[in-house]
Amino acid sequence: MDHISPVLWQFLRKWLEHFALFPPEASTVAPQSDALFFFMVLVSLIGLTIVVLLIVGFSILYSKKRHPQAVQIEGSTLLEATWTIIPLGLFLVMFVWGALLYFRIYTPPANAMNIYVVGKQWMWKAEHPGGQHEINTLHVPMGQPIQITLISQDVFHSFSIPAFRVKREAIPGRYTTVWFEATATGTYHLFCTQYCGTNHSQMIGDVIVMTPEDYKKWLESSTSGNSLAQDGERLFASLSCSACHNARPDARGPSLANVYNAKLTLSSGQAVTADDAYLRDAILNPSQHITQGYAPIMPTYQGQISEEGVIALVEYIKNLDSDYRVQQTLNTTEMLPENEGGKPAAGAKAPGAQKEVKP
Amino acid sequence: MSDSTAIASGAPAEAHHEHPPYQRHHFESVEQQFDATNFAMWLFLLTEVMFFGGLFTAYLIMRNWYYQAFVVGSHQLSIFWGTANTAVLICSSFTMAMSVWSAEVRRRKSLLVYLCLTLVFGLTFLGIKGIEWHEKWEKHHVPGMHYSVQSFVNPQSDPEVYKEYQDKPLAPDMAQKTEEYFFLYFAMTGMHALHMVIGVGILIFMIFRARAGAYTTGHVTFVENFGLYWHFVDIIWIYLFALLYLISRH
Amino acid sequence: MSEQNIQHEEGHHIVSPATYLIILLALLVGTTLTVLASYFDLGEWRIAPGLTLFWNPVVALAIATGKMLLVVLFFMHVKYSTKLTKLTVFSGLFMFLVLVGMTLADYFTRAWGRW
Amino acid sequence: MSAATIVSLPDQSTARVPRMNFLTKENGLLSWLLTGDHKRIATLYLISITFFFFIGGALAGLIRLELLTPQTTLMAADTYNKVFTMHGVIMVFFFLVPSVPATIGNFLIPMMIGAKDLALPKVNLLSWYLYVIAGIMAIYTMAAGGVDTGWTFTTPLSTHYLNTHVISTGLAIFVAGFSSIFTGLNFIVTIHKMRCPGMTWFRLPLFVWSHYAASILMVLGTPVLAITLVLVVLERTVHIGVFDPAFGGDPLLFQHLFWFYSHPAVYIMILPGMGVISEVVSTFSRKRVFGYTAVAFSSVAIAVFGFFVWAHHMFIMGISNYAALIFSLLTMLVAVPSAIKIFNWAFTLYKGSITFETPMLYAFGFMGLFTIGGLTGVFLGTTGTDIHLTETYFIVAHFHFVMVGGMLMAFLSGIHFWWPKWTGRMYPEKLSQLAAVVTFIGFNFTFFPQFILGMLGMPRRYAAYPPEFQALNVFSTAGATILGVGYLLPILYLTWSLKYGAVAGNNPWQATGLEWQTQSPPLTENFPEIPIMDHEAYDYEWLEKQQEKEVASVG
Repeated sequence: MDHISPVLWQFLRKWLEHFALFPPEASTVAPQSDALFFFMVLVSLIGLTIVVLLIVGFSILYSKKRHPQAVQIEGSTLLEATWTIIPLGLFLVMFVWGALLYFRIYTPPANAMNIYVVGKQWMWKAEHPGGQHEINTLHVPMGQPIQITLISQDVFHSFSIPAFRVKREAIPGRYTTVWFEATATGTYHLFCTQYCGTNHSQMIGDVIVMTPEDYKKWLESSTSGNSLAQDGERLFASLSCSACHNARPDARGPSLANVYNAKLTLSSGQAVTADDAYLRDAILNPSQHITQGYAPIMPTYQGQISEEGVIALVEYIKNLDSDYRVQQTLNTTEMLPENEGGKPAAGAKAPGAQKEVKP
Repeated sequence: MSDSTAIASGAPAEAHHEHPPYQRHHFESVEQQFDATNFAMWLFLLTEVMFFGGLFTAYLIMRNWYYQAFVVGSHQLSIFWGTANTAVLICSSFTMAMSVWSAEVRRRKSLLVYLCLTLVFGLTFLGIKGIEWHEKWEKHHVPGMHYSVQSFVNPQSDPEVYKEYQDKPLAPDMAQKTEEYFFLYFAMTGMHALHMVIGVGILIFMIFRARAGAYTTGHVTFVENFGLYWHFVDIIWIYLFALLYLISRH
Repeated sequence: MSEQNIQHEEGHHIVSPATYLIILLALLVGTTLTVLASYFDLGEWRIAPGLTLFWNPVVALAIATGKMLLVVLFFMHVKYSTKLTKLTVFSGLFMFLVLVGMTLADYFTRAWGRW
Repeated sequence: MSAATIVSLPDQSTARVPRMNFLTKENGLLSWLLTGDHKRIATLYLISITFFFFIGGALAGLIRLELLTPQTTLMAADTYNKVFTMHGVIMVFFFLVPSVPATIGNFLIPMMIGAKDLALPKVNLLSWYLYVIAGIMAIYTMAAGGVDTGWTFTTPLSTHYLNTHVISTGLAIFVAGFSSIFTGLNFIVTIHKMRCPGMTWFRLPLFVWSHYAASILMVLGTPVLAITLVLVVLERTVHIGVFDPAFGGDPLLFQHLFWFYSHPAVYIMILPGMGVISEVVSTFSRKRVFGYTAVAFSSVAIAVFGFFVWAHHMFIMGISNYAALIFSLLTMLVAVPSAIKIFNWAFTLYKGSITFETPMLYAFGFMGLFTIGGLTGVFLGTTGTDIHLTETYFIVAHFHFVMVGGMLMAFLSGIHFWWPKWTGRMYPEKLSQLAAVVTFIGFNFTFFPQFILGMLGMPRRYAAYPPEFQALNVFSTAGATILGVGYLLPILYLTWSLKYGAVAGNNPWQATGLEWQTQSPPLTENFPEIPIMDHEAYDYEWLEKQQEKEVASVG
């Protein structure tokens, strides 16, 4: 190595140490994704080899020097059928295999822990249910299915963790989900892969996979004091949601206890499931989501709550498991200084204000 | 297949034939020239269908999402003017068809009359469209330009429309979505009116040429092709009338 | 010149003004019908809970399509045209339906099977 | 290798380029600017797209230079964004879409079907003017400060979050779109109505078939892009619209409408290239294309199926899972016709008598690279693997394999193949073979590492990237310099050959197409008299007899 200048040598060494050829497989889905990937690589290599062999072989065998007179051949239905059906069959295998994988990646298991992620120009904000907030980092425990509920505050972003082989677009105005279960501790790249403006390439972060024990420690050390649902509760009170959604017999809005994942009938007669997306939409575009039997009196909160606020509210509503819990919120509301005198109007009795919510 | 044989039979005839003055040098026969330009016009209309197709798709999706807003939005449109305009445009289509006929049977006078009638109907349509747009402007229903949701959150403030439909007030968030309706209303009728304006321009050009007798010597291609365009614009309006004015009245 | 005329007449069907007049009347009647129909609530058909077909838009669009067909077939001479023209018209309608239909198919199936 | 050649040039000591041809018919700038001659318009197009190709290429060079280092060393992030956006816009709308159809296609289609001109010469000229207007608007955009939406104009980024020249770019593409609509429309009419006696559909050269298919896509797809861009522009100006969720719109609607055009657009770009390859492979193996009807119909199949697959660009964007399934399945179907073509070309070589002139070398390059590009497309059309690979350098590599490795190779192949017809002079063979090889090597160096980068997860459109991706990026940039040389060489020697190239004669390749049976460069009317097609396409026996007859009559 004497003839290589030390500067260059340092440079090369740094390079080679960083030289990656294959991304780590760090989630349960990664090996499955890679299996399909390598199957396709194999098929492609075989296909390419056949094509190259045909071209090179024929070029050698039938070059003008060796084969001065061409023999005219019209074609062959049998061969046409062969190279129609075989590729089609292979592609269909890939299609089915890929579809299975697709549904697996985009269908979170029931026991998944939900973390909300908000994309905005140009950062990722993670909201843990315990109230931990993070920017451009995401701490997750190993061996636990994590569901990411994504939303963007402005433009399209795309939440991509190459080591987990998962990716999902963060769309403004709509929740999308993706899930993974990390299998190895470590720090992995988190990219925004959808072009989102000037600092698109700075919208990168780290996913830190920890053992469950470390994760627990991390949760405790980085708590903000309130859980996400508690944040939501506060917001619920300060926005006077409980003036109507108070679970009293004369309430002007439906009770929200156990509303999450319930089947609702809307005033239009449509049946819907109250999932995260529905809850969010019902807060921001209430008039499209009037539960049957209620008047369309709810104002919109579009522009008044940040996406994080909406997430907190959604998380709060998801955790409301009884009318008693709602009443408790109500009490705190009445005690809040800004709500003094702002007692919920009891007179307006909506006709047929029964609970429409069936668990 | 059939057209290639037609060309084949046309080719030898051409050898001892004088070209009519309107035949372009690169065509073998007048037939071929007519067929080609006629087909080209149809292809152009095909692109127009797809052009409006994008707008129709957007309209259908938005109408599904914001049904109530689209209903009360459409209540703002005048059935009277809409129907009148439809009738006017249908009549103009008829006169246009008659212009083509006049050219085919080589009657210069009647061609001129029908072209002028078509022009008058076309201008009437644009005039009525102008009246309607002006009304929207006065009521602040032009999206992005001092748009006001007054008529939708408080329907009584708009007595004329209220008398007819007794709309319930919309929640403010839905009322805001009427802007979406009017955006599409203006985009679609505006795009349609733009086609009308272009058509009127060509009509005026054609009237001058027809006076000079350009279309009554057997060369009907231009009139025929313009007719196709004009009828196409008519068809678009038939659908716009149904979608924007009629389907949401109940 | 005369030979050409004959050729021209053969390849080119001239629709009579009477036909045009009938079509005009039919179109005006259609317009009247569709406007009248819009004044009545034609009811709805509940295919399934949450899936309802309202007759008013269906009738309005059906009449519009009828009018469109009249204009295309007679005013635009498609009835008397070559197969190629008919194919062109058909492919235009078809691609339009593909654009609208396949896009809407995505929208309408989004809520399905959130298992 | 080059000892065996099919090139038959006239005796150089006596041969002259015919004095009367379409280039010399009239003189003066006006005779060019007001021409209706498809060959002159094709020449105008050739000059203008070459201009835009080198602008786009220079921008590509800047991108590769910036990506040498992980940090933003050469330019700031927003400059980088503008550079890649303009690279995309110019290469897609001002080079790839019009490249083969508007130049080679424009030049050849009337001649191949035995017509004097396209059906609508004035529309053809209008289409070039629209292209120029659009081009000026694009250059204005660059001069005025550029645009950084990416060529995909993703809303709501393009409608509300950027202060760059989105409107002028949108309008430029709108106008360019109409240029392409008019070209496509003209081709369809011409192919239907202007064929010479005896030229039945199944005697058409495959070049014509593939242009026919591409034209259908242009006519039906482009208007949807046009209206989409109109809506984007409206949304930017009145701040209300159908694409931004903040105003109640739906950004996925934009994606649907945009990809309804832009997916078929890739077939608009590649199909004409496939047509070139069919001609070249047949000529240099002295054989009729294997399975003529299969190749012809596969073009049409690509055009038809090409319309039903657009949502495969949206698998991760939250479209319905069921829609994703349908679109993925249809994507698999559209992959098959491409496979059919590749195998048919390969089997055309079987029992042929193959020579290796430059067009053939480029065609071989096309076949190899397009195979890779096509197969990696299946990776992206498969829903499961698309999740990991989309929006990374994998997709960048994939479409560059198809577009640059496929289409550009085909374009260069075609330019070399028909250069003698166009100019009446041969290009220098040895040098051009070298250029073909250099291009092939440079291309693979540039884009193959990007597949690995994509698998590693490096996102596209990043001005800066984590350091472990550097090694492969350096490879890629190194390759790009080789590729750049490969593209500069042809423009130099082709210009040189305009004056000093050997006189080509009518049919230097002894090819069978009607275009070769007339003088080079052709007359303005293409043929002294309208030919009558009395044989199948690629009938080399007919050609031999024809030549024997000529020899006999001269003797």
